[in-house]
Amino acid sequence: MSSDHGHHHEPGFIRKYLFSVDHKVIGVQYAVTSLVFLFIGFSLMMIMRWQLAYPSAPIPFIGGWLASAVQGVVDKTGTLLPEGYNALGAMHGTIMVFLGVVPLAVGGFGNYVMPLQIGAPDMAFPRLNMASYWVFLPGGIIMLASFFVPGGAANSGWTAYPPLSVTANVTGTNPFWNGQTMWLLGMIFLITSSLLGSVNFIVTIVHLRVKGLQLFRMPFFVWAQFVTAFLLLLAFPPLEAAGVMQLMDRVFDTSFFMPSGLVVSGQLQEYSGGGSPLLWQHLFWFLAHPEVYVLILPAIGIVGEVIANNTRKPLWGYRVLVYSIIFLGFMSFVVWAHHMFLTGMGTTLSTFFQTTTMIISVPSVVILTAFLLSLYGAAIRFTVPMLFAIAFLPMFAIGGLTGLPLGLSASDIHLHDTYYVIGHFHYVVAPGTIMALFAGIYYWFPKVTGRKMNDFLGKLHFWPTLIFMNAVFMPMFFVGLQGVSRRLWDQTSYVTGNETHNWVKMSSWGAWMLGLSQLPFIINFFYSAFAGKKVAANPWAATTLEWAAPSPPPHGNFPEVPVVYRGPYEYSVPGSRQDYSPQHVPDAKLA
Amino acid sequence: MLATRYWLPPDISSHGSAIDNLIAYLHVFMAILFVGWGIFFIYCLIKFRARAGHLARYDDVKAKPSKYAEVLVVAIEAVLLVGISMPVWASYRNEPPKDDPLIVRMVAQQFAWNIHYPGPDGKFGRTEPKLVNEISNPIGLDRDGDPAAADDVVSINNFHVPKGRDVVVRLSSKDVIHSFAVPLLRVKQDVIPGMEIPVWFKAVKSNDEVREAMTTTVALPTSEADIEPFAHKHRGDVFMGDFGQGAAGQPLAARGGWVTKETIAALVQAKVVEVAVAPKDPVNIQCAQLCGLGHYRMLGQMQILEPDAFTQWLESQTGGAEEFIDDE
Amino acid sequence: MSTTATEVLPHTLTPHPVTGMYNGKFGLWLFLASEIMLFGALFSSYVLLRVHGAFPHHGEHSLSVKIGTINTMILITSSVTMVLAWAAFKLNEPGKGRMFLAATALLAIAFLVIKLTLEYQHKYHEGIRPDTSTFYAIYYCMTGLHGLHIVGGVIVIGYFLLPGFGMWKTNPEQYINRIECTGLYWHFVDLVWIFLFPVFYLL
Amino acid sequence: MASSAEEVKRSIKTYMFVFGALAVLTVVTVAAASLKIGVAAGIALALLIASVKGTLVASYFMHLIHERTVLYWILGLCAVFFVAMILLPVMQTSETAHLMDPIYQATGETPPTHAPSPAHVAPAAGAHGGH
Repeated sequence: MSSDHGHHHEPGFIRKYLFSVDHKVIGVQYAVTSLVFLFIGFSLMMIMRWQLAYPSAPIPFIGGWLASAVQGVVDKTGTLLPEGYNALGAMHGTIMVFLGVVPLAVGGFGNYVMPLQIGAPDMAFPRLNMASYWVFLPGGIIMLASFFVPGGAANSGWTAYPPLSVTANVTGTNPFWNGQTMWLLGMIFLITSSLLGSVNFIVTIVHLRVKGLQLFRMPFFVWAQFVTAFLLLLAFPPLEAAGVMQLMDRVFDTSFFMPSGLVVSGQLQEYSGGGSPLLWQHLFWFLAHPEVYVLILPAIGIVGEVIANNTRKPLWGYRVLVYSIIFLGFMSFVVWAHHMFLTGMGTTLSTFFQTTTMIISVPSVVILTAFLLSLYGAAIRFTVPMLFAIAFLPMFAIGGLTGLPLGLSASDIHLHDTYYVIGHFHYVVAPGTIMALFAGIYYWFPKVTGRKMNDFLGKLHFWPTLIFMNAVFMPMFFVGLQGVSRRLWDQTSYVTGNETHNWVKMSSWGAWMLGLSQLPFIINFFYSAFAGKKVAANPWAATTLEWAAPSPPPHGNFPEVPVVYRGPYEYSVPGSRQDYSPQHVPDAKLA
Repeated sequence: MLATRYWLPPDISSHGSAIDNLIAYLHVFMAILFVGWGIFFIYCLIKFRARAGHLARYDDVKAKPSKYAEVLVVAIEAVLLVGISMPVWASYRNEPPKDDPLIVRMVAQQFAWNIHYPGPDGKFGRTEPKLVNEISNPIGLDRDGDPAAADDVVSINNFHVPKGRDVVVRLSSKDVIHSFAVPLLRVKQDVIPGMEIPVWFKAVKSNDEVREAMTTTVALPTSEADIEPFAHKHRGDVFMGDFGQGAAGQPLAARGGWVTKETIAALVQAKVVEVAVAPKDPVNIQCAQLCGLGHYRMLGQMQILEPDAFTQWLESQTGGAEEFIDDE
Repeated sequence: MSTTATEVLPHTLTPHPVTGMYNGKFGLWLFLASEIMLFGALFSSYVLLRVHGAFPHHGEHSLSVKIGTINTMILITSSVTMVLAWAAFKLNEPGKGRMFLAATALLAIAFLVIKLTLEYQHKYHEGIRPDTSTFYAIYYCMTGLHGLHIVGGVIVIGYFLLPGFGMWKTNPEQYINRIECTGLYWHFVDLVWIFLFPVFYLL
Repeated sequence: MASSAEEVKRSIKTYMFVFGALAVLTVVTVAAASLKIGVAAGIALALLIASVKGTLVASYFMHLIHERTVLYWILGLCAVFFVAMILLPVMQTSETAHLMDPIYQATGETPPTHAPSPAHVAPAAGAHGGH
């Protein structure tokens, strides 16, 4: 096994599990950390939903604890404060996007699976890989710690629009010891981590593929990670620059984003002035739109893998899919200002951005169509990962389609910054991406642990999750169509907000039930990790290279360096004696 | 329930129907696509499920229809984009009304809307950040230094406009980014500090007419315990008719009176089964961009008046700030 | 020996047939691509703030063209010594190579000293701070970030000059590669300054 | 790529030549800045010279002219996004700044300047004058 390489001696516990340079250990570290963050981010939202459903009522169960434990979130009776609501909202967004989904999809799955799928012994820069994780973790901890500083966590939204983000959270005397500044510092850590990771991913994918694995024989998941890495590499630096500038605005009283003559709470602000609040928005969305595709592309990649494996036929239009995601990745850099139609955009720029937005919808339609056509003529096995993967398709469709009214500037006038927006992007990232991530967990769990997750618990997890996801987010469209603004602590004082309040209650109950529905998953996860059914190296009868390695793969991954003979999804090849032809098995052995 | 067309709130603007139509067409288009995909999806899941004796096909299906569908999608998107969205946006942005519009300044702040009318001279007085006093002079109007400021009218949170006349709102902000949103008027525009951004609309219905259209008949609670939640739910509503009969023959709830716990209790006691109510201020101004902890209470009211009533109101204002108090 | 998997990773030393680069060099170029976007965003901010009227054009600011020119010359020279150091190692002349490395590091330190004392400190004494005007805000921001890159470069060069020089004896090929990568980074830092200089001092 | 000793020696000559060119161009750009050729032309000239210098550094010191097309593609991608990031925000803010023009025309007001008040600007203007 791994001792074939000669002088390997077993590293100690710290080198093996804590400061490991093995991509598999780092992948698991990322995955477990991000699952914890996802849980925290989700919990914040469940608290917010109480205030939305029952305005000004004390939070049950945890209200008293929150009053004593954290700053500025609830009052003495345990009722959520408006600034606490804003803080939870800002942190929910930040945690879910930057600490939950991306680290799980890229840091976790990407790190663990991608090198295996290309037959590499590790990432190109193993120590850099370790550094990525150990820069990511402090970033996350700084974010969470900001709940406990004077004034509480950042409360200017995950978009942190100045001047609000510059004038908010300034109660403390120390310029660094407050929520928004810590948010910025945390972001700088997270961005640095992502940059290190993306360099590593690209070099690994380009340089470390085994013999025979040409670009168009790479599994679709690897392609998705490849495009994602480019998005991270080129889109994140502008936010880092913007973060530094906002930090200077907060700490050194500069005015990059501060116009002259602001009067905040009756006080004339003593800034030199001349800055532009729109500058932040441009730099922020220059990252944050590609970031949307960073959230969705790995998910699409996972769905592609799972669908191909469980339809037992080649993925329909593999090349078309690859070209589509490359095109998506490219276009995602030139659509960002559709988030800014209402900042006073004139006709020229709105024409440009709504046209690019309509163009970018086309590859998404192509991807969805290709996945649907993959089902045609298949022999679909309804395994647990497959259930999640096929549920992804209609959910992603809803998320994508509802983007159209927001992408056209005229209909955006009515729908901009309403609950419709929240419904739209959550359909993409929650019932969409999260479903795909669950599919990935169920699918690759046997590779990581050598054990399969329990099927019954898996189905008990799937059905309520699917139902309650929709119960949470579908009502938001109806609330949004009525024009109710988002981020309102209490919407019932508005006529349309009052009218639609029952929908809000439905969302809230959906969210709490969705929380309960995760119990089977948590039980299943720990139970199966230690006592699940042991399975062989290739339990799903899959074709890609990760299944050629033992489960769990040893240090160095492959006892024998594999050679690739064919494309990634050669299922049900006529004349073959089994219904799958693994990439690394020569033709002679299959006939 | 609101009178909803396409599940949208009532539209009382002259330009809103184009936006509503676009939203409606888009949703029909989306629904057709979704149902089409859905039928194919479900068909595949049933027809091609794994079972004994059923094998997957290796060769690709030839998918001509899907190509046609994709081309159709592109074509429809292009038509909606070029045919509706761009022209609507152009008129929303580039064609300010020429026909004697009412021009007002709207200065947003945490957490209120200050409306600045130029007064009879049609000229806005100069404003200075230095002169801002949150109680007496929220927009920093230079009443002493600038003669044009003398007749200016400043109103807080109550935005009076005449029905049937174009209104141009010049939006600016004192502190952070806000967003001026009036869903019923299909108007929304971010307010960016450091610059002025115009937006315009024409209301085709007055508040009275909107209230009339929004009148709903609701069943009164039957049990004591439900009275308070009912009154709370309808705390912004007024009665749209006389209900119940008191000892002296007067109605227990008179038309235009607020819905309160007491009136509801009296009505319930008098065995009145249902009442007609409508929001007192049916046309809300919301802030659509997170602007701080009071974002949720940055609630303004449009007071859309008949032209005569508007002129009367404007004349009655002698330049003092009028405070809008939200009755609970 | 190390327990990392590096020793079995392909293309740690040999160039990949498609990219023509070994892992480290390809990685460094990708890193530079992200750096381009980082400084690009700051240049974008500069342009936007300037067009938006946040600060008037040159003539009303008091950055010393003389000091800027001297620092430009210093950085250009350090870039040359850096590439000469690489060439010397490549020609198997380690003594000369270290000399050029030392020269590079010294020039970099000279740049920093001039920047800190004659410019930053001087300006601070005059009461010109980042919050004085948006022009100075972006000036301090961009040159400060650039300065941090120089500091990073000095640390790396110093490492390969002194403690890291041992690798020259154990694995000269890898050592030369590292010097080449350091050089790429260093030239990039120089390149950024080539744009910063006219933007802040001349325009 | 300079790989053999012979080639390295030859490229050292190139480096010295490039160094000379960079030094000369630095002097030229400083000299050009004192010419009275107008703001736009001055900016164009200074950026042109800086681009030439940058190209020299990238091509020769960083050996970019010896690299494969893969790298050109990546840097080209970078360049496209770089240009988009600089141009589009400026275009948008400029457009926004002119939205009020028709209204000002109608009311006969003079548009406000977006520049900060002189007291805020620069020490040379007197606010922080220490020299």
